[in-house]
Amino acid sequence: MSFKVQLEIFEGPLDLLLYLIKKEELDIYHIPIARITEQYLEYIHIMKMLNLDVAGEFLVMAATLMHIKSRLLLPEEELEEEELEEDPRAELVKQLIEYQKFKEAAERLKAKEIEQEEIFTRSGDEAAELSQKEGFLLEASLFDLLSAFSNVLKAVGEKEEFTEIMEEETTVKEKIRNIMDMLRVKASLNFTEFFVGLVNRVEMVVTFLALLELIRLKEIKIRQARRFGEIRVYKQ
Amino acid sequence: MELQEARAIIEALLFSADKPISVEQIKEVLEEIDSKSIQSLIKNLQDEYESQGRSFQLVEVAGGFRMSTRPQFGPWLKKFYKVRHRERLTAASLETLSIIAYKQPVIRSEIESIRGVDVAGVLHSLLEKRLIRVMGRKMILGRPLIYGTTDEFLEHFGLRALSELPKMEELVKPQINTDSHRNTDKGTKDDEVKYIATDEHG
Amino acid sequence: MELQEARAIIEALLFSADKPISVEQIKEVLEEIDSKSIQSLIKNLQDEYESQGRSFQLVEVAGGFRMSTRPQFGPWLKKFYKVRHRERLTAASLETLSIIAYKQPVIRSEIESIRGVDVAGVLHSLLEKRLIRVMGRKMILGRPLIYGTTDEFLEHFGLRALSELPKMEELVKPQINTDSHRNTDKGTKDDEVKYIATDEHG
Repeated sequence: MSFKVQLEIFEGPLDLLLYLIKKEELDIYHIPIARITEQYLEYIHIMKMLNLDVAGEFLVMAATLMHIKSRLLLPEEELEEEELEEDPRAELVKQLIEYQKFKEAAERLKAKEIEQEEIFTRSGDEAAELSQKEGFLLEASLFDLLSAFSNVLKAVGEKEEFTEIMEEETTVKEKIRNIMDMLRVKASLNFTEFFVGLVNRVEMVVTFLALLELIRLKEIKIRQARRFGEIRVYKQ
Repeated sequence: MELQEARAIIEALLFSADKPISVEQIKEVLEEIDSKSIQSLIKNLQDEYESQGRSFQLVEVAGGFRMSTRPQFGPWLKKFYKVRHRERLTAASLETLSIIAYKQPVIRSEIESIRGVDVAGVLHSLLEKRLIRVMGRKMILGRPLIYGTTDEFLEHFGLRALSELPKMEELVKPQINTDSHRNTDKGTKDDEVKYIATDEHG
Repeated sequence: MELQEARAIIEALLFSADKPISVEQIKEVLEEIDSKSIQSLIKNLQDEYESQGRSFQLVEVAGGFRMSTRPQFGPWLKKFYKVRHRERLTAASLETLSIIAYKQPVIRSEIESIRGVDVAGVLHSLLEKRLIRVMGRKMILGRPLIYGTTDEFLEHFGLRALSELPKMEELVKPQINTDSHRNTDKGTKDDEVKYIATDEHG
């Protein structure tokens, strides 16, 4: 596909793992590696399919997961003594827990930041700055979007191969216009509503890319009422 | 100089500044008044604004004192300035900031090993926003830059000092999702390996 | 909304802004409170700051109200900010400004005919400082720009409105002299060149 969405992927592989752990309600200390690896790869697959810039770190983590999986599946007699003692997942779990702490710290900081928004000092500059900058908030994560998109795709059914038969550039542009038209009629729509009536997978991909592009352009914003809930698309 | 006069000057200083002013800075202006008196005069002003129900308050932040409106007027002020909210930091920035705040002095590779992604772009934008600063170079191979947070960081989040950050131990342990935790908690390691096997072949 | 609450919101608005806020602007935020009540609440705050001996005051300026420190704290604030005085306007700027203030709407050649010198540079710097603004073009040959003063001009000099400028008649003679104006107004370009010449060599 020639059209490349320049959306920055802020989230990394650790975010994706934590996301999956939470979504699947897993115990971080006892991660079912095979299951999580499978899901992890599925997300990578979707990202690649969408031609998103999948950072190298995602692939490194995929390799790590597969390595852990293979070691867990090895019969005990084939393992070295020190390998027996340590759970092959231990290192990853440690990293995830460490990272999760900082994510939590970040959440606390965010709460503080929002608190501060209610407070004004005697600074005209700030007031001027305020009226110019309308902060943008990606309130649902990229993984939430990918997850929703993956559900949409699954709903259509069979794993039909993607064909590169269209001039995406114009099509994405058309889709963008389409989406904005829809949002002119109604100020907000559920994520899935943009895919209603689409049977062609390629068209669905293009629609998704158009949504990503609109997020990047700050024309639309996405929100979730609750974690892992339905995604709603709003006109900015 | 009488304390009453000193108090008025302190009020004028705090009123005119849009950055927090420290007791030391006030002392430099007032000279003959000792720090302890300055502190108690500030406290006195704080109490007065409180008891008089003034719309502004005097808050200790980033090692100094700053006058600001009370939070309950936020909605009205936003209406006046026609803004919904200030530019908020992205999740990536917040995470990187937390790591720097807790681990400082810290180098880029340490941050990256925790976040698991490249943070060059985020560091750049945090430096631009003056929320972090370069503290020097680490005397190891490659002489990497050392990062730390700034007073603006404290101000942005309304913190008096770094010690006001929640203790690492206080941060919620693994999951935020306690229900799910209970479910899987009972499982032993053996169970899971089995589970993996079934999962694989099922 | 109770008046007490409205008063607190007005205080928060005035406190947070460093530009004068007009009654109309406040009304836009408070909606249900009428202008007259707003005015009396402001008066009420003014009196309160006065009677409590606050270091700041609420002053009507440039068609609005602005909180500022009282003048007697100037020396302390200058000591704190380590400045002797704000950037003062040059004599040339002040003269040009006065001419614009009294004669507005006014075009460059009129100013030059009064001051007897080229004012292009001064006009440029006054525009940059936002003390004057371009009001349009005069429909005469060359379609010259028309200048006038701004709200910032009023603020800079602490004036409520242009009507607060001293009356022309009150002004001590020579200085921003109306006579000279009358002279040059009628004067041809040649007269002016002569004038400049005298000035140059005198």
